Amino acid sequence: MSAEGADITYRDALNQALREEMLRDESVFLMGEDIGRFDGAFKVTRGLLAEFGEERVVDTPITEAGFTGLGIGAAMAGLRPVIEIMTVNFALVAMDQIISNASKIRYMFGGQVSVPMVIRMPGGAGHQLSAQHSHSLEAMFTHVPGLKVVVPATPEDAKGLLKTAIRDDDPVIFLESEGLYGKKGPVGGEDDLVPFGQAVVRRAGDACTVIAHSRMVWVALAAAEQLAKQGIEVEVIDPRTFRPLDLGTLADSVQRTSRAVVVDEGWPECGIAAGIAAHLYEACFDWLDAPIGRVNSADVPMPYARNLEQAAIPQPHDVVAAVLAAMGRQVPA
Amino acid sequence: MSAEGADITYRDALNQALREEMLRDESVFLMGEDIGRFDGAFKVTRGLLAEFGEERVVDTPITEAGFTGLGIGAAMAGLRPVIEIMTVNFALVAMDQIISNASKIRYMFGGQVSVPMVIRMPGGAGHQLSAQHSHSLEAMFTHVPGLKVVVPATPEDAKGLLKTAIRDDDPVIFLESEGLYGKKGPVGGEDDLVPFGQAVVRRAGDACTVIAHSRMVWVALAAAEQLAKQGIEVEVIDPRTFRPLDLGTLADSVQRTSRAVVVDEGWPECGIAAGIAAHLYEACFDWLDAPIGRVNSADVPMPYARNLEQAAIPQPHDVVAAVLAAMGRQVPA
Amino acid sequence: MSNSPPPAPTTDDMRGMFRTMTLIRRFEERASEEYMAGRIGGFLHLAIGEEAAVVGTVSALRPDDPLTSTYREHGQALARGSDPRRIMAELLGRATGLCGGRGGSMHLMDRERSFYGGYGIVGGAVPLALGLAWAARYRGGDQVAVTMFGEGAANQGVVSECFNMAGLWDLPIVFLILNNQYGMGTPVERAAPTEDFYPRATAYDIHSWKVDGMDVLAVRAAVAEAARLARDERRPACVELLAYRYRGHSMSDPDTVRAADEKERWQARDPLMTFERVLLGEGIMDAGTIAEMRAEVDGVVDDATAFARESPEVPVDQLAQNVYASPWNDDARGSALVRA
Amino acid sequence: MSNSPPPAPTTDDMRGMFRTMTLIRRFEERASEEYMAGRIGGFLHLAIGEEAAVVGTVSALRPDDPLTSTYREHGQALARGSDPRRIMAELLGRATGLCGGRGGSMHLMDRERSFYGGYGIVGGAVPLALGLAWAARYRGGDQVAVTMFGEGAANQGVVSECFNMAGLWDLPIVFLILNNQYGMGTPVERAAPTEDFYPRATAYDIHSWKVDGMDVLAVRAAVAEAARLARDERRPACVELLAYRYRGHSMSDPDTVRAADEKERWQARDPLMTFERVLLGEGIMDAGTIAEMRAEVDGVVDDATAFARESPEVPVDQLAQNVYASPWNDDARGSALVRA
Ligand SMILES: Cc1ncc(C[n+]2csc(CCOP(=O)(O)OP(=O)(O)O)c2C)c(N)n1
Ligand SMILES: Cc1ncc(C[n+]2csc(CCOP(=O)(O)OP(=O)(O)O)c2C)c(N)n1
Ligand SMILES: [Mg+2]
Ligand SMILES: [Mg+2]
Repeated sequence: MSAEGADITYRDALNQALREEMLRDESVFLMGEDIGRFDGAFKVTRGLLAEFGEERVVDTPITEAGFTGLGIGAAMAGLRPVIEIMTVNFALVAMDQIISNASKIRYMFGGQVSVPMVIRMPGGAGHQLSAQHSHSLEAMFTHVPGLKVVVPATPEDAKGLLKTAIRDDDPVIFLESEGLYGKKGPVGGEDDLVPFGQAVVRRAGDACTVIAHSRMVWVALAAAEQLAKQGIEVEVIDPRTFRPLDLGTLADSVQRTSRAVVVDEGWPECGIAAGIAAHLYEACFDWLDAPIGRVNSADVPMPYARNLEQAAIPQPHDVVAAVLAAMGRQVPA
Repeated sequence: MSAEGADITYRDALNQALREEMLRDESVFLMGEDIGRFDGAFKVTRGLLAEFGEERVVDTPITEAGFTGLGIGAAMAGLRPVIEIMTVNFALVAMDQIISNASKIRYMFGGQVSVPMVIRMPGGAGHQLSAQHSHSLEAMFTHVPGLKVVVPATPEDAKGLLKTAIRDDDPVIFLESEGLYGKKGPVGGEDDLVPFGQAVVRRAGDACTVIAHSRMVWVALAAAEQLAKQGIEVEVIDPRTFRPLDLGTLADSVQRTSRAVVVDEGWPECGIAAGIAAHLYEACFDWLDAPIGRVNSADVPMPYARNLEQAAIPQPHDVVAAVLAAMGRQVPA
Repeated sequence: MSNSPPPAPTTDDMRGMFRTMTLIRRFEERASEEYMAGRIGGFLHLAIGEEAAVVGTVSALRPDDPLTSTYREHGQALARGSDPRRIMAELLGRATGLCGGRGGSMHLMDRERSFYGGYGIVGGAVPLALGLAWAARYRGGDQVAVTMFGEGAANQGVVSECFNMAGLWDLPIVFLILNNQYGMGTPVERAAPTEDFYPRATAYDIHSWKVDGMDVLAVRAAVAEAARLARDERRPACVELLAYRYRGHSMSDPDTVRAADEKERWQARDPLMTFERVLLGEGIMDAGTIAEMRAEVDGVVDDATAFARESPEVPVDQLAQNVYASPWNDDARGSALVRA
Repeated sequence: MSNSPPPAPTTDDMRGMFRTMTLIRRFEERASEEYMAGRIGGFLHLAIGEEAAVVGTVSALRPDDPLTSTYREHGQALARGSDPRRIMAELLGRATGLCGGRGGSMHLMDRERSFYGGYGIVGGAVPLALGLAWAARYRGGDQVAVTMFGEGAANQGVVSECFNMAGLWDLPIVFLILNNQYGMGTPVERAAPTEDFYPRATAYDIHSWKVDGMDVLAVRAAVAEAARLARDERRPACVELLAYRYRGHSMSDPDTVRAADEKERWQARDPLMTFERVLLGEGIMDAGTIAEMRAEVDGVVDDATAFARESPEVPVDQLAQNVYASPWNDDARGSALVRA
C-alpha cells in the first residue's frame, strides 16, 4: 500500500480501481443496471458515465442473464467487460451463463479463447432486506472450477483486487459486501495490485486461528478484541480469494495455534466454512486439538424482522463462543 | 421392501412411483419437456400421457425457469406438481425460481402457504456429454435451506423416495442419475414409502466407513469388493437424502471404524464430501484416527474425451486408494 | 354470461374505490414517516401516484381471483381488504404482521384474500401467477389469475416464457404491465427499443392493449374486459397501464434523475384528484362526504400505526419456524439438517 | 456501398455451395457410422436435411463475421472451412481435434475462422453472439455477428432479452431461427401458440421475416439482406428459416414420434436434390462434374476419418490444462485451488 492522503471508502476504492483500469486499457467497459445515469445502486460507478461516455459505461435493461452472456461473448472477443449485477441475489437469474458458459468456455474449446471478464456484485445481509435479497453465495461460485472468486474486506483490497481481477484473463466473480461500502481505509496507488491466492493476517495471535472474509473480517476482529480482554489472543486471517485459495498461509497458522474457527456469512451446509474446514482438517490433522468451529448464518431463509435477522447472521459473540468452545472453555451464559 | 416378482429398472421404479401417486391423488400432475408424446428423454414417464391425459402429463416449451415457476405457483395453490427438468444441467436456467421462490415462499410469508412440489432431474457424468451436460449439483441444492434434497441409488429407493417426495409438503429436489436408469433391483409395493433422513448401510464392515450416494454407491461397493480381497472390510453407507441428513447413522459408523471416506461425483470445493466431512469431524473428532478421505470429480469442467472423462470422475480404484490412505497404508503403484 | 364484476361500477363501487385510493395514499405517506423515523427497515417502495392502476385493477376482479405483485404492493394488499393493522405491523417487523414479521414491506401476502404476495426478484413472480391460473383451471374453477409487474420487469426473459405458455395453453391469466416509465433510475427509452410493451404479448397471440393508468375507471374497464376474456373465453390477456410513481424508486432513492417538470406534468393528472373531480361532477360525493371519508381513513391509518408500534416483536426462538412444513427443522444453526 | 457479400452468388460460388452441402451430408453420414461403431461417444446431433440453411447462411457472410451455433453444428464448422480432419478427430475425442478432444460433437469451435462455437444449453449461446456484435462495434469494426438457434430455443427467455438489447442498442447482429419444426420430440404447435417465430423479434423493433430454409439460394439472399441491414444500416435483423431435419434429435433418438408421410414430404424437397436440379438446369454443373465432386468429397471424408482414427488420444496428465489462463491449476483433484 503506497497511497498517501486521506482514507477513502470501500465504495470509492472500487470506483478508483474501475477508473484507473478504464484509463489504462480501452478494452475495459462497464455494463449493468443503473450504473450510468443513476451512478449505480450503491454509487460505485459514480461519475464514470460522464467521464467515459455511453459506450464504456452502459445502462442495461433488467436482463441479468442476457447482459452477463453479452459480457462473456465480448470477453471471448478479447474485450474486458466489468459486469455489475446489482446484487448477488440477481445472479441467480444469470447462473446458467456464469456456470455453463463463463466457467467452461476456455476449457471445453481447448483453450482457443479465454473469458477475461469480471462480474462484480455485492451480497450479504444485515439491512432487513429479507429472504430474497440477503444472499451470500460465495460457496456456490467457489464450487465451480473455471471461475475465480474474490472477496475483499477492506478498501485497499477492494481496489487492489479489483485491478487484478480486471487484468486477469479468467472470469472473476468479485463479491463485494453491501455492509462495507461505507467502510473507510487507506488504498494503494495506481500500480498497487493485490495478487490472487494470497491470504493476509489481519491480527496476529497464537491461541486460535480465526478465518474470515469480507464483512466477517470485521466481525472476527471485534470478537478478537473481546477475547483479548480475557487474555486470549486469536490470529485473524482473511483468505481474500477462495479461488485460488492460499491454503498454505491458513494451514501454517493452524499448525501453530492448533485450533481454528471459520466465520462465514453464508449458510452452513456445503458452505465456505465447511469447504475451508475440510481442507484444514486434511492439512492439519495431527496438529488440531479440537474440532474446527464453524460460524455461519442460520440455516433459514433470511427473516425481515430486525431481531430475527440479527440472530440469524454471525455476530461477534458467536465468534467468541466458537473460539471458547474450540479452546475447551465454557461459553459464559 | 415387500415386492414380489421380478427386479425392475430404476427407470421403471420411478415410473411406478409416478403412476401410483397419480392414481392415489388427483392433485399430482407432471410437467416437463418431452415427457408426454416422447415418453421423456430417459423414458421415465413412458405411458403416462396415454393413461392420464394432457392435463396431468404436460409437455412444455423449452422454458425451464417459466415452467418451474409455474409449478411453484400451482403448488402454492395446493396442487402437487412433479416437474421434470430434463437434466440437472438445465436447472441452472431455473435457479432463481428454485432458490428465490420455491425454497423461501413458506418462510417469508410466515407459513401461509407451502410449496408441495417435486423437481425431478437426472445428473452425473460418464457418458461423454462434455462440460455443459455432466453436472452433479447436489452441493448447490443442499446449500439452500427450505429445499429437501433426495439422491436415490437403487430402484427400491427411487420408487420409495419419490413417493415420499410427492406426498411431502415441501419443495423436494429429486436427483436421479443418468447412469442408473438401467440398473435393476427389487422395489417396494404401493404402500412402501422410504422416509427422508434415514441413511442405509449398504455393506457392513469395521475397517473404514465409506459414504456414497446415488451412482457412487455402486462405485463404493465395487471398491469394497476389491478391498475385501485384501482383507479390508469397509462399511458402505448411503445417506439417501442430504436434506434432511441422517448424521446419526453416519457418525455411529465412523465412531466404530475411526476412519471415513466420502465419495461424491461433484466437484471438491464446498462440495458434498466437504460438507459431510465437516459434520463428521465435528461429531467424531475424538474417534477419528486419520483425516477423512474425499473422493470427488476432478476440479475441472468435464472433458469430452473418454479417457479424460474417466480420469475425471471417481472410479473404484480412487476409492480403494482413499481407503488405504485413511488406513495409513501405501497405495499400490 | 360472465362471472366477472361488471366493467361499469355502481356509485357505491365508486365511493369504495375512492376510499381505497385515499387509504393507500395515506397509508403509504404514513409508512414513509415510519421509515424516516427508523421504525421500518429494509427497502420501502411506495406506489404513490399509481393508486388508480392498483384500485382499478382489484375492483375489476373477483375476490377469489388470485393476484401476485412486486415489492411495491402495499396498495394491492389494502385493495384486497387486508387489515391495515397487520400490514403496518408487517412493515414494522412485528409478530402480528401479515407474515409474522418475516417478509416485511416487499413480501406481503394474504392467502385468505387470494393475494399471493409481493416478490423482490424483478419478473420472478410472473410464472407463479401462471401456476395459480393453472391450478384454477386444473380444479375446474373459473378464477382468473392476475399478475402486476413493471415495464422494467417486462424485459426479463421469464416474462416472455410466460406469455408463450399462456398463449399456448390458453390459461386464464391477465398480465398487467404497470408502465410507470422507470425502472429505478432508468427511463423506458433507455431500457427498450419501443415505447409500448403490450405488443410483446401480442406476438404470442395474446389479446393486448394499453390504457391510461392514471384513470381508475379506464383501468377498471380494461381489466374487467381482460378478466372477461380470460374467464369466459378462456384466453389470456395483457393490459399495459401507463402511470407514474411520484416518489423515488424506494425510500433510499433521492430521485434526482427525473426532471421536475416531468413530475409536475404527471402530478397534474393525479389519479385521486382526477377521480375526485368525477365524483363531485357526477354528484356521487360532495365536499362533506369526502372530508368525512378522509377523516375516517386517517383514523384507520392512525389506528394501524398505533397497533403496529404496540405489537410485540417476534420471539427470537421462532427463527427457524416455517422453513419446512415438516417438523425436524427446529435447531437453526447448522444442525437444522440433522436427525434429533 | 456494402461490405457484405452480394446476395446473388456467382456460378463459382454456387458450385462451392453445392460442394459444401454435399460435404456436410457425407461427413454427417460418416459420423453416424462412426457413432454406431462406438468410436464417437456422447450425443451426436445431425443436421441432415438442414444443409441449405447452414450453407446459405455461411455463404452470405464474410469470413470474419463471428458465428455461433448450437450442438448441431458440424455443418457450420465445415462451411466455415474448418479442417474436416480436425472436426472428425474432435468427434472421436482425439488430441488433434479442433478443441483438443475436450468439446466433442456439441462443442466445436474454430476461432481462427470466427466460428465461436457450438453450445449445449438451449438458447444459451444467443447472448454470447450479442457480445460478439458488441465487441465488433466497440472496436469500430464492421463485422456482423450471426447466431443460429432452433425454434425450440426461441422459447427460452434469454432469447427475448437479446432481442430487446439488440433492438435497443442497434447492435450489428443477425438472429437466425432455424425452425426445423421440432424440439426433440415436440412439434412446434405443442410448444408455441403461433406458427411463426420471427414476429417475436418484430415486437422489439427488429426487421424480421421468414424464408424457405430448404432453398439454399433463398437462404443466402435473405441472410445477405439481413447482414446488409446489420452492417450498413446498423440495425439488427432476424430471419426464420423453415426447414426439416431428417434424422431423430440425436443418434439416440429412434424418431418414432414423427409421421412417415411428413418425413417423405419434406425429403421430397431435399435441399441437395433441389439445388442439384438448379445447377443442372442452368448448366452450372453437369452429371460428370457432379460425380467428380462427390468422389472428391468422399475422399475428403475418408481421409478425415482415417486421420481421426489414427490420431493419438489426449494424454491423461493434461486433464487440468486450460481450466484457467493462469498457471496455478496444475493438480486436478481438489488441490487445484491450493498454492503450491
Ligand atoms: C432480477 C432483479 N434484478 C434487479 C433488481 C433490482 N431492482 C429492484 S426494482 C428494479 C426496477 C424495476 O422496475 P419496474 O419493473 O419497472 O418496476 P417499478 O419499480 O417501476 O415498479 C430493479 C432493477 C431486482 N430486484 N431483481
Ligand atoms: C436449457 C436446455 N433445456 C433442455 C435441453 C435439452 N435439449 C437439447 S436440444 C433440445 C431441443 C431443441 O430444439 P430446437 O431449439 O428447435 O433445436 P433443434 O434441436 O431442433 O435443432 C432440448 C430440449 C437443453 N440442452 N438445454
Ligand atoms: Mg417501472
Ligand atoms: Mg427445432
